Amino acid sequence: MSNDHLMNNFESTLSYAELLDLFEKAKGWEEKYRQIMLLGKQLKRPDGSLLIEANQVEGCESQVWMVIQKQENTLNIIAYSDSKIVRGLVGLLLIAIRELKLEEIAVFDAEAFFQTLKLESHLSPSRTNGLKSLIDHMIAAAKNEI
Amino acid sequence: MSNDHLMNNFESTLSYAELLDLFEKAKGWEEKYRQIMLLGKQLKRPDGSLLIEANQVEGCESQVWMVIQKQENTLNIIAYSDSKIVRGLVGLLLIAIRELKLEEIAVFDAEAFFQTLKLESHLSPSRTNGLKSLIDHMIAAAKNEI
Amino acid sequence: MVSNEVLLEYQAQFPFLNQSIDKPIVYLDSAATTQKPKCVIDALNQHLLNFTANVHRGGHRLGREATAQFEAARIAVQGFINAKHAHEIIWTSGTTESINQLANILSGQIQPGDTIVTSILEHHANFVPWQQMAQRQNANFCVVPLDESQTTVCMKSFRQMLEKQPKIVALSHVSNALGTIHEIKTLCQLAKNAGAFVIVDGAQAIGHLPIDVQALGCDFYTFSGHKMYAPDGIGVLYGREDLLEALPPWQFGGEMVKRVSVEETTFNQLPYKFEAGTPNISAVIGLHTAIDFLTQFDQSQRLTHEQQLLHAMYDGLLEIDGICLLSPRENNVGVLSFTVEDEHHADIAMMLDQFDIAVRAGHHCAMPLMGALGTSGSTRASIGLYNTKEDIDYFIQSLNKTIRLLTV
Amino acid sequence: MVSNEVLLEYQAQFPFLNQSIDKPIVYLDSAATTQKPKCVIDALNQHLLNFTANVHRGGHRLGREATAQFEAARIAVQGFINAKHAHEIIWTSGTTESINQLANILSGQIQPGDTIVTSILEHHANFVPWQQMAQRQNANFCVVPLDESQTTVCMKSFRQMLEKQPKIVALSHVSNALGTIHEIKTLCQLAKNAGAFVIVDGAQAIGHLPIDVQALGCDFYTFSGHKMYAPDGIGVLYGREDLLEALPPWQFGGEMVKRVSVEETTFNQLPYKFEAGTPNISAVIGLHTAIDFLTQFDQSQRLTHEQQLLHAMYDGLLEIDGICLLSPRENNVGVLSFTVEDEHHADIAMMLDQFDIAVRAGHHCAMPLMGALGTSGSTRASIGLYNTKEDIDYFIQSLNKTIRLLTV
Ligand SMILES: Cc1ncc(COP(=O)(O)O)c(C=O)c1O
Ligand SMILES: Cc1ncc(COP(=O)(O)O)c(C=O)c1O
Repeated sequence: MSNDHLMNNFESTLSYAELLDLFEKAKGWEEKYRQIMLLGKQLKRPDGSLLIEANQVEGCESQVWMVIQKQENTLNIIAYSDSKIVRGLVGLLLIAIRELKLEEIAVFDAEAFFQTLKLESHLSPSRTNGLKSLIDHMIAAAKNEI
Repeated sequence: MSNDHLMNNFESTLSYAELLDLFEKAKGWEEKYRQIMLLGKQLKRPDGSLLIEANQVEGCESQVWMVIQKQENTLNIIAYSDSKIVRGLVGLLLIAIRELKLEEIAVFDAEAFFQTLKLESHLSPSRTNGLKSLIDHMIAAAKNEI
Repeated sequence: MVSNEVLLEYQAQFPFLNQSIDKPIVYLDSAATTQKPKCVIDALNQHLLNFTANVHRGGHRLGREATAQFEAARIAVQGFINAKHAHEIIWTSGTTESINQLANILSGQIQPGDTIVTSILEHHANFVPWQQMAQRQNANFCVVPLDESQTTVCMKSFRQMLEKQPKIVALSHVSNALGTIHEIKTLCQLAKNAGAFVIVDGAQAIGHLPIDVQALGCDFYTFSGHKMYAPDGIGVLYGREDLLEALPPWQFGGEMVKRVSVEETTFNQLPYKFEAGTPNISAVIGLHTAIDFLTQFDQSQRLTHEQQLLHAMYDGLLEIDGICLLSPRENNVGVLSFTVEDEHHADIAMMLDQFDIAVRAGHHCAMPLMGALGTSGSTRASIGLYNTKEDIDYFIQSLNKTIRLLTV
Repeated sequence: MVSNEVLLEYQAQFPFLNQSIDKPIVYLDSAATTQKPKCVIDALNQHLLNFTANVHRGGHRLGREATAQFEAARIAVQGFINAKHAHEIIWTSGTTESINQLANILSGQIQPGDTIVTSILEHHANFVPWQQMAQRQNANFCVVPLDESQTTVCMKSFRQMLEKQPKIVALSHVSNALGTIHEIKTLCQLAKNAGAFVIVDGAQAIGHLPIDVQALGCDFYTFSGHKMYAPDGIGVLYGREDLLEALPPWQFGGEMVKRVSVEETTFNQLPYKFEAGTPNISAVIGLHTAIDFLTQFDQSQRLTHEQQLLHAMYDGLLEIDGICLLSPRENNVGVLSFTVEDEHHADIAMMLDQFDIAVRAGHHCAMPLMGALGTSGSTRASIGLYNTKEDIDYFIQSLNKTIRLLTV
């Protein structure tokens, strides 16, 4: 697949370093939530043709969709959720991996990443919010493409 | 039914008063058990034609059979069990009620009787040893005949 | 409001509420499962410490003692729901098992073309078993729709469906998603008059309302212990004696038999015929304690307390912009389901969790109802006897903050 | 003998054994149900105090914590029996439910004239469901007889029955009435080669033997928590992934669905597809603790301890006049069934109870076996890891006295 077809529904241009800085400075959980919500706002609803059951990953309370494209030595990920909070968490994740190579994605430690941001445990990847299977899919795809 | 047909498979001639006396004097549980076993020995296996399912009362571990005959103003009871201990307990019961009139059987308090003998709780009437349903049947029959 | 003293009496019995002084959780998810009072936890403990033994398998005093307590619990349940006989009380693992097993053994009564009626307000546990049974038996599956209030069954449609002389009518006493108390007595009587077997799912009623199965006139009534302050893993199916006598057993093994040979098996009497395998003895004993716990309080006072909280919550929610209440204010056991304009029900719950408030979000195992209401889910706050006016105030205040936080 | 230290370590963990100093009970009925170690009782307690919440129904941290513990228990069971996947572990209420539900969903695989094989040594729970299924489906019900030893299945007859290419072979790993460890691996492999679904009832094996379902090669393996030091009301059905995927669900409701509409229902993935309704969450957590409890000990040491007690008991019984031993001395998990000439098995148990010894008397839910052995029942003494040589000595001595007392 050529890069002409690469899709992108995430408008944030924050780098990983800027993200860490932002969360480092955030005072209290309300501010962290605000940042998450702001990131979520920049994850745009993709074309309806992508929001189909085949692209859904397992989540309990909210729906999460994901399409993975291979892009040279990394992965391009289009993901979306009907939950604002989950959209924000997906945004965090996209920032974390968009500077990573396939080999790095294949061993991505999501738990450590979320711990670095000092997020409440219920904001970390779980079966409930669907992030766990999103990450599992992503890692499997990376391993597959190496 | 005339008294010619009265059956009897219990050979003990102990009176109620003698029974109380015997248990009063018994030292320790082993002696009480011995008395129960001795009474059980005097409860003879009735004719096989009586040991049929129709005459069985509900018991868990051992089988208990009973036939009730009306006799003037009281009840004549033929009962048997394949358990020696239960046979002994049936013997106790037969002694307790054979001097009673229908009206007295109808209100017979088996628990109080066994307490009078100071027997261990597991020797008193229960669903397990079948004595409970034997007594229930007996009381129901007495009430019916009054 | 009930007096402070009474309230303290309710609360004092729940260790969960008193454990974490600095970060107490406001528990508004009692419709999913209730917290357990100390007496219930203690009863379980005492049983496991002193009387672990199998029941109805004799031999020793532990077994006899466990059996006596086990059967005493049956009599307590009989009294609690006013059944005619103790042997009409069958232990199951919960409401879901009760209904599924019932559907299995009632299958034999259903011919192709027969009608089975349930309602759009049912929990999946009282919907899918009948739907699947209808598919298996080629029967008609008729679902009573909502009435104009959108909170309870449409009586007019129900009456129409009864004209088809359904073989089975299965309805809930109280909706788990909305909290609505249905007019179950009228519904039962109409269904009985039409000649149906009438099954009532009482899972959401048992912890709140007085239940009298004889007065209701239903054939079967079922509920779960874990929604009435008792342990999990235990449920009850009440069935009318003559029906239970006539129906075949649903599971085989253990002490439910009378005699087993290679050629044939004969079955034990009620209630044992329906109780195959080692039962959940400790939970049965815990359920007995839960009944004693509930009946120690003045019932009307307890219900008044829950109603007052419900109304305070309802009125508080009404004042919030963008809230759409799905539940009725009256004839409600204490469950409020709502949606918030532009917000996902899961986001509301996640944010409330951040405020240490436990509510539930989703379809509440009532997808057909959610479909009829045109929503994919809702947030649900539900009341237990341990909740307080402060809980409600804090919930309303936190919900306001939640909505603000979600709309950056 | 295992060292005194090790033994004390076993015993110290059972509050039941230490509670009544002046009248301790010698518990020799572990085959019916085991006593519970303190850690299991504590785990139940802690769960009920801190985490009462429904699982897989999100919204708040209590639910998430309960869910995490619940799923961790599944992984613990997977490891304990060496299943390939955690989703091959299905929670049930016990062995009896597991087998009955399995028989329900396997019914669809059975045509009239097909053969179903079980053995004469089975517990009713692994006998009656297959017998009734055979009757319903007009299948042949073949029961493997005893071999010459009268303690295990006859391999020759089994091989003959396999020539009929049975659809289902259901056998116990260990006989509950006799304690015999069957040659289950060979039996499984022969049955698999003949093309059958192979179901193993592991209720009596799980608390004693190491289990490796992959090495056994069975399709299904099932057991109950209450016989392995875990709480009551919880059981496990292990099933091979491909079979579980292919078979239909057995109960409907709750979170076992993917989508429900009036028209149709689609089901969730494994293991949830088979777990309708609120599970027995506290018991699942207790089962996990029981596995941790069991695995903390050196396994071969634990088994050696039980075997030494078994042999001491066997040899002690042999010396008593009039005793007829039904159980084998070797290949036995620790269960001795016997009869006493001229004495009723219930009298023996009642009198032993008087000596504060708990044994079981009766048919042990194995009437077909009792019939084959020509007895109406037996007295059964069975060993748990907490028993001691003193228990055995006291039992033998009291049995001697019992027989004397019974023969006045
Ligand atoms: C070999 C065997 N199978 C099945 C069962 C039934 O187990 P449960 O009563 O826990 O369902 C038992 C227990 O009595 C057993 O020993
Ligand atoms: C109305 C109703 N029916 C049935 C059920 C199922 O109960 P359980 O999960 O205890 O089997 C529930 C509980 O979620 C319920 O609320």
